[in-house]
Formats: sequence, structure tokens, C-alpha cells
Amino acid sequence: MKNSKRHYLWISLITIMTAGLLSACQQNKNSITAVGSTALQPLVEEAAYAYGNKHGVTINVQGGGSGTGLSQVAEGSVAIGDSDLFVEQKQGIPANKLVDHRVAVVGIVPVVNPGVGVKNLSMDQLRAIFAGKITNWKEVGGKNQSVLLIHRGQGSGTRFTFEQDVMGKTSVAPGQEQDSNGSVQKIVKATPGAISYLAFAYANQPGLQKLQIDHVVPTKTNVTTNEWKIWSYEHMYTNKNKHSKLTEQFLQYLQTPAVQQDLIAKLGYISIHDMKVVKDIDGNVTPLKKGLGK
Amino acid sequence: MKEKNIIIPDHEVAISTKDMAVYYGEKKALHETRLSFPKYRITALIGASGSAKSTFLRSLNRMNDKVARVTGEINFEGININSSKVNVNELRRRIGMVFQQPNPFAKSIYDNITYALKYQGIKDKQTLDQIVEESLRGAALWDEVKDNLDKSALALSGGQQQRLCIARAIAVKPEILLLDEPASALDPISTAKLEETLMKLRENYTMIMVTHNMQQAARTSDYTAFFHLGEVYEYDHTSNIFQNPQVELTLNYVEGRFG
Amino acid sequence: MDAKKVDRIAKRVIQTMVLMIVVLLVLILGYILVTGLSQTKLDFIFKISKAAQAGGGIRDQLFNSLYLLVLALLISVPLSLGAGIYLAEYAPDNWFTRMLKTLIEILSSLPSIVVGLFAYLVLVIKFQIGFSIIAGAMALTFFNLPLLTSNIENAFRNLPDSQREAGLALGLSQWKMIKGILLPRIVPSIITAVILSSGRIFGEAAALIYTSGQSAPILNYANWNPFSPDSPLNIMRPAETLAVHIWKLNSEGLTPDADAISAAASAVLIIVVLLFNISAHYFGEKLEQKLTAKR
Amino acid sequence: MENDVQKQLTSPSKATRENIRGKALTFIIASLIIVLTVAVIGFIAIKGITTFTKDGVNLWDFLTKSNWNPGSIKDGKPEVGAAPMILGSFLVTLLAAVIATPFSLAIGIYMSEYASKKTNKLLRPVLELFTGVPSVVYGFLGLVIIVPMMRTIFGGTGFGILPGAIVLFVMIFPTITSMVVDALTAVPVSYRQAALALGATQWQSIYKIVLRAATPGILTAVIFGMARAFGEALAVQMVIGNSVLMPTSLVSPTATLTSQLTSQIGNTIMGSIQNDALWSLALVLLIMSLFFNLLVKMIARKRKI
Repeated sequence: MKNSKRHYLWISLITIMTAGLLSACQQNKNSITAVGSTALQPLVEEAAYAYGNKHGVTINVQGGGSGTGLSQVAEGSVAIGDSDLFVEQKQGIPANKLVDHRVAVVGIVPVVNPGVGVKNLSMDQLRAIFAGKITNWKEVGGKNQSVLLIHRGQGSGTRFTFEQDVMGKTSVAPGQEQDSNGSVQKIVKATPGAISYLAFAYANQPGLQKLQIDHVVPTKTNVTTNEWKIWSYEHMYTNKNKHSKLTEQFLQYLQTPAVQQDLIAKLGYISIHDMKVVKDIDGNVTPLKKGLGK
Repeated sequence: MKEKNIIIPDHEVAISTKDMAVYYGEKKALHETRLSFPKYRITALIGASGSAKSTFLRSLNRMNDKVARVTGEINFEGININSSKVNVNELRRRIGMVFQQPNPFAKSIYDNITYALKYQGIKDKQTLDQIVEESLRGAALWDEVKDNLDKSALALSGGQQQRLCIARAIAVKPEILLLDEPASALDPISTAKLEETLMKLRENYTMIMVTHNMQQAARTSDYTAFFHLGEVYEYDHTSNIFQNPQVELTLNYVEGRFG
Repeated sequence: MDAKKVDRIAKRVIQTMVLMIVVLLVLILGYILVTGLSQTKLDFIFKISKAAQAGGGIRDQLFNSLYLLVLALLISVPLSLGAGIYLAEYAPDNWFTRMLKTLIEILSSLPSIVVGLFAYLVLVIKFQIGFSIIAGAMALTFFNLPLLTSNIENAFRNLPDSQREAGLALGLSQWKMIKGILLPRIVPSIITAVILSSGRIFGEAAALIYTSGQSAPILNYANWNPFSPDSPLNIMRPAETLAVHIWKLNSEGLTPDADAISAAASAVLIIVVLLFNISAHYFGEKLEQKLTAKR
Repeated sequence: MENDVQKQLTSPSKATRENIRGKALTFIIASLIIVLTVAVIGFIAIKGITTFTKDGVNLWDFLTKSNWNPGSIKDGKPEVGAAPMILGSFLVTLLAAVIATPFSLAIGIYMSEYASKKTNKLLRPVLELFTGVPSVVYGFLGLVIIVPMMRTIFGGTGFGILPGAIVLFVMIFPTITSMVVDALTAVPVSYRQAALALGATQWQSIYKIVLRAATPGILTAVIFGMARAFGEALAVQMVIGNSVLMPTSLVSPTATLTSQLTSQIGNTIMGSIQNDALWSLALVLLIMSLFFNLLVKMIARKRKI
């Protein structure tokens, strides 16, 4: 008697589990997943929460890195792949299979440990520092302290943008690599002579010194006009062969004022609608006439 | 020599061996034996340590299956049970066993006795209660535990635990009860009580008992087999073994000159 | 120097080293608890986490950790029971058994990141299960399985043979004997082992980042339908656990109070692990007493 | 002619069926574990080998060169020199074991020889508690306490092998200790009594008898701890500095296999050379953990002789 009861328990448990797995195979219309860039994750997460609440649907948002996002959306295993880069800038992904949706712009600012005594650098100085040609802060008017370079990890979108917009063809000197914004923050704050770069949203921290470049202040307005030159788009890629109504609606929602004006400002991104210039894959910037097309 | 080991008692035979030998690996621990055990009698197996009497006993209900190789025949109920065709679980239900160390389950007294019964499909509460009482009475334990049947069996004293093991063994109504030095872990008072119990059980059960205690063998058993170094030297009425042994070795042993 | 003096000095040195370690451990524990609990109000346990604003909590992460733990145990306990029973009671001494034992040892020493990546590659990508609790639970099973299996095997082996004989001599099948006689006796050991391994599971992050994922969809605790995406019971939803949350706050935290929340979450984590440990010892002893019942 | 009893004795019963089912069930589960383990090893091996088979990297270059830049191609070959990571992993592991072993021995000796039962009852759970502290928390502590400490003492950035080893020491020390305690308590009391009866002091009996007898167990414990240290990812990653450079000193930033793996795997595309190279690092980790296993086995075999 006791035995058969236990059997029922097991059978029902196994049933629930298999049913759960089955239900996953035909992931229903009420749920999609967006995976990828950790830099874009907070925005998509908050938007997904707001949208999901309003429409009774679930949008799962995962980090994992731009590479993960692009791989998975190309394979069709998720609906949206978040990326800091143009898909063409990553090797190994069939770019023609994906559709680009730009949802925001991120400005990137060099940050230093406040102890170095430098608040402004010229673009050439910045380049020389990261190329390893300037190794002491006194060479750029700071204290007698050696420069400690902290890069983002290879393959990081932030690093790619920084190197494209600052270094151009010059290659960077070897240095520490940190894989996350958080580690960069902590290390630059704590280490004398450290310099690195962060997205605007991560740079507003006590103990971090943001640098001006050629006396241009790193503000959103300056990014929209390309006076501040280090910035990139945040992309959400979808797969051409996989259409879902929910995906489309969610991407449309991301272009509404609720997101583009309120949420984006709150989280420290820059609205795609405010941009007065366009940047192409190679980093060339051209002015834009009103009304950004898709 | 082997021929003289066989005695055909004037009784119906419960179980008998024919050229049964036991090997541990390559080593022959027990040489070919031919013994038959009379029904409703107590037979004692005596002999010094290492004489293979326990090995012999444990072979009778195939408890040695995993550790040793048993050759020859064991005849029970008209078939040779030393065969892979025999259902050992069924066999062991019919040939029960009580061990040297009391080994009650970590369950209540009641559950100790009913566990195997329930497994056999006896579910009726009244029947179970009745068997519990019968078995405990049979093992002379009833009066001591009847108010505490829900108590853990491990809380009983050693002597009580051993009698509980007997009660547990007879609850499944075996035909034969094998006892492997059942009193060796007990104090004299418990031993006396146990022996009393065995004498009473003789009315309904065939018992084969390994013992190191000469007095115990003399007091309780009807027949006695003397084992020495893996061979049976003598098998006869207990009185003959102790008073008039035919083999000198037996005499030396029962008089305590070695052992 | 005479031997007596050496003896005294050796004892003194050892005592000093023990004292150093105890102080170190107390400092670590104290630091985590003090920094963790002083900066945040305790009600953050019941608040949802926030991506960018201050005042986020860890409600869903805590639940995810517990739910993941339960699922991982649901998978790994029966499996390790089966394997443990096989090794202790059935396994003959042959090449298969030796291989099984070696592989279990290997499994137990695999780096968690390697297991995590394997689970990511196979479960999340190949089988398209996606980032989900169930993928995480399966990854955790890999860690739990070898530890629990050898614990259970040893527990069985430590039981006296007399118990097996008692059962078999009554005509019980070996299986029934194992299940009905031996198993109940090792329940205390199993419970202790399970609770202790729970502590380890609870703090695991490396294997979960790429399996159960790094985001926690907001849960609706009133929804008990395990197939609905916002139900806490849904095993196919991604689920950031407490340990992963701490890792993420440290690496990508956007909220102004990321440090405070991560310290507080660490404190909560340690307290939960502490509770696991205490209850493991408590239950282990209680059950042992109840079974042996020396009244 | 068979009677009923004979029939029952010779025909299968419920018990027979149960036996077959029970044995089959547990055997299947045991086989499942084999399949799982082989699958893990197989998958990682296949993924890890791709770098050498498909992308044409020379195994020797992989092990000895120190340029890690899988994206860029030099002389027709991708630059995947993993030497800094391999060296980094080995150094942190060895150093952590070197720091942890004396302390583990001290606590082990204290618990098995000097301490009262009550003290032991208190110390054991504390040790177990510390095996349960999540690695993330240790990494966090390392970052805010040890790294600044290193910086003030040695100058430089404070990141590197030494802080990594210290964090690992705290992590593996409880594991090693509890195994050492087991090894020491397994030495029979009679050994000690014999030594004491011969007039040896307690320390002599510990040093000459108990420690000798427990040596294989202690070695196993240390190797176990090293295996754990070698595979630890997140805590080390936070304090090692993560730059793929040959370490020049104990406090110069470098990388370990695990730190590189965790920090990069999300940024790479499945099937690309960058990704394959990372799987090769995972393969190195796997091989190392197999090696540690072998070592433990060898010690165990020696102990039997």
C-alpha cells in the first residue's frame, strides 16, 4: 500500500518533468528569449519587465556576452541576440541571416584613478598611452606615477569600439584584461596609476575620474553630435527565418517614447532617436538628416 | 572413515547432505560429508574453531552462496537444494537461521516479527497480531515485552534480542531452524532461558545448532556431530558422543583436552 | 635540546597555528556578516532585484537557489542511491566495477567550470533546452552525484553484515532486504550527506552562469501552474541564483548600491549554508538516536 | 512427481523477480554515470582538439609559446600560446598547497592528538562551513582585502599569483584539513600507546609514528586540495589580474586557465578559432584533473603494499 503510493508520487513527478520538457520544445507564443551583451542587458531587462507586465507575456533576458547572443540567434535557438557590435565585426556568424535592430547608443569614456592628477587628454595622448608609448603620468602633466593599462577582454564590444575609435590602426600595448565593467570599476578605483574605459552608465562612480578628450566633456549631447567620438550602437539581432509576432511587437515597443525617453535616460544609455550622426561598420561618421530610418 | 559418519536415525529425516564439500577459493574448507538430520530433534554440531561446522551449517540454507563454492547434494523435501534452479528466497523461508550475534532490525519489536510476514503478503492486522503473540510466546519473550511491542528492538537486552531473533525466525513458520552459536554472546542466565526455549520449540521444529559449549550440547541436543579440521569424525546420539565416543579425538575434545 | 623541551615547543607551535586559523576564520565570517548586514535593511530578502536603481532585493534569487537545490537533489539523490547500492551491495569485483569507481572519482574532481561548459554545450545548445533551471539542476547533478554516491556506498558498507544475513535468512529478496532493512538504517547518513552537499550546491556559481542563466524573470508566486512562464515552479525558465547574482553584481552591477547588496547577499548565503550545516548535524544525531532508541 | 513444496522451491517467486529488477535498476543507474562521465570527457576532448586538428595549431606552440591572441593570424597560424595560463594555474595551485599544508597539518594534529572531544565537535562543523562558503564570496574578499594589502607591501598593482594563492589557500584549506584529520585518526591508538610506552614524548610519537603512518593519507588530502585549487574559477579570476603575460613576479598580473576560460567564453562565437582555443584550455584543465586523480590512485596503491 505504502509502496504503491510512492510509485504514484514518482510517476506523477516524472510526468510533470517530461511535460515540462515537452512544453519547452514548442515554447509557446507567450514567451521569447533575448540573449547576449551584458552591456545591453539592463535596458532589455527593464523593458522586458515593463512590457511583460502590461501584456501578460514573458520575455527572458540573459547576459552571456555578445558572442553568445549572436551564435544563438544565428542558430535559431533564441529570438533575439543582443550585441555591442555589428554582426559583420564578429568572425564566424552568417551576417546575411540576421536582421539588425539598433535600440540605443552607448558612450564610452576613459577613466583613471583620481590619484594620477590628470583630467584631460588629447586624443593623441590617449592613443599613445594605450599604445604603451607614454608610460608615466608626468609625461601628460600628471604625477610621477607609472601608467597601468587595464583593457577589457578580447572580443568585448566595449574594447572593440574603444580601439576602433581611439586607436585606429595602432595596436594596443599588453596589459591587464578585465572581463567585466564591475572589475574595471573596482580596479581603477583601487589601483594607483590605472587607466581603463567604461560605458557612461558604469563610469558615474565616486572614486573614478572620467577624462575629457581635447576638452570635450563626455556627455550624452556631445555623443549625439559626435563631438565625443567614442561610442557605439547597441544592436538587437533577429533571425530572418524565424518570425514571431511577440518579437516584432517587443522590438517596436523598444522604439516607443516610454523606452527611448524615460528608461534609456534612467539607465544611462543614449536614445537612438537623438542621434544626429550615423556611424558605419568601419567607424566612419556622417551627419544624418532628420528621422532615423531602420 | 566416511561410512561411519552416516547414521540413519530411527526418525523421519528432515534434511540430509550427500558428499557435500565447501571450498573457499581453492581451499577446501569442508570435506565431503554425509549427514542426515532427524525431524523434530535438536542436533548439535561441535568441534574446535576452524573445524568448519559453521561453514557446514550456513551451507544448508545457502547463506554461503556469495562467499564459497558448495559441491555435492543437500536433500530437502525430496529435492537437491544445492542447485541453481532452487529459489533460495523460498528455501530460506523454510530453513530459518539464528546467528551468533543478536541482529534485530532497527525497528520496533512488532515490526521485527511482522516484516517478513507482510512481505509474504499477510496484511490482516488480526492475523499478524496473533502470529506476533505466538512467536514471542514460542521464544519465551512474550511476558517480558507484551506491553512494549512498539519499542525499538535495539533497546532490549542481549538475551532478549536473541530470543526476539528466534521469534522472528519462527514467525515465518520454517521447517528447520539453524542456530549458529546462538548463546555465545549471552550471559549465563540468558543462556539458560534460551536453552529452555529451544527445548520447548523442539516439539514443532527441527533444529541444528552449532555450539562451543559442551554442557549446552549435552543438555539440549538429541544428536551430536563432531567436526574436526573440515571433517566429520563422529555422529551419534548425544549420550553416546559424550559418554561412549568411538573415536579417540572425540573423547579428547569432549573432555576438554583441546579446543 | 632535550625531547621534553621539543615536545613543549611543538605543542605550543601547533596551538598557535590553530589559533591563527581560528582567528582568520572568525575574521572572514565576521567581516562578511558585519559588512553584509550593516548596510542593508533585512527586508531586501523579500524585494525583487533591480537592474539599475538602488533598493533592489534578492527575493527571486533566493527562491531560485532553493528551488534549484530541490530539483538538483530530486535528480541526484535517486541516482546516487542506485549507484551507491550497486557499488556496495551488488557490484562484483571486475573491470566494470573498477571502471565505475574510477570514473566516479574523476567526475568528482572535474573543475566546475568544465562541467558548466559541458552542460552549456550539450543541454543548452545541442538539446535546445535553453538557459533554464532544469539545465542548471542537471549541471549540479554532476557535482553532487559522485559525492553522494560515495557517501551512500560507504554508509552501506559500514552496516554490519549481520543485518543483511538477518534479512536474507527470513526469505526476503536481496532487493527487499536492501530497501527495507539497510536503507532505513542509513537514512541519517544520507540526510547528513545531502544537507552538506546542499551547502556546496547553494554556493556554486561557475557551473550555473551558462546553464541556469544570469537573469531572473519576475515571478508571480500566486501562479502555481508549472507550465506558465512566470510561475515559480516552471522548470524551463531561466533562473539566476543567489551566488550568480553576487557574481553579477560584482562584475556588471549598475545599481548604485551593488556593493552593499552583494555584501548583504553574501551574508545571507553564508547564513543559509550555516543553517544547512547546523541542521545536518542536528538531524543526523536526532535520527541516529531515534533509530537506535536507547531509551 | 513434484509436490507443492517442491514446486515452490524450484519456481521463481516475487522475490526472484524483485532481485532481478533491483539489480538491473541499480546497474542501469551505475551505467548511466559511466555514460555521463565518458560524455563529459569525450565532448571536452573533441572540442579541445579542434584547435590542433582544424585550425592547424601546433601542440608544442600551444604549450610553450606565450602569445595569446587567437583572433590574429601570424605566419599563417593563429597565435595561441597558452604557456602563461598553464604556468599561472600551476603556480597558484602549488603555492596555495604550500601555504595550506602546514596549517592543515597543525589543525589535523591538534584535532586528532591534543584537542578534547568537545573542541573537536566544535571545530569540525566550522571546517565544513568553510567548504560551503561560495567561491564568489572569497573572490570578493580577496579583491577588497588581500589585493590592497599586496599593493602596500609589494607595490605594483597588487594583482597576481600571490593573492590568487592566498585566496585559494583559504578555500582549499578546510578540504585538506578534514581529510588530514581522517588520515590521522585512522592511525590505530595502539601505535601511539606503543611509542609512549617506550618513553617517547607525545611529540615524538606524533612526529615519528603517527605522521609517518598517515603520510599516504596526508598526501592524498593535499593532492585533493590541489585538484580543487586547479579547477577553481571565479575567485581566482577576481584577483589574478587577467592579463595573458608570463608572470615576472608573484605579484605581477597574469592569468590562469580557468580565469581566461570564464572571462572569454561568452565573447566568442561557437566554432571560431577564439572559441576553439578556449575549449583547448578546458581540455588542459580536464587532463590535469585526470592527472591528479592518477596521482591519488598511485598513492593509494602504494599504501596497500
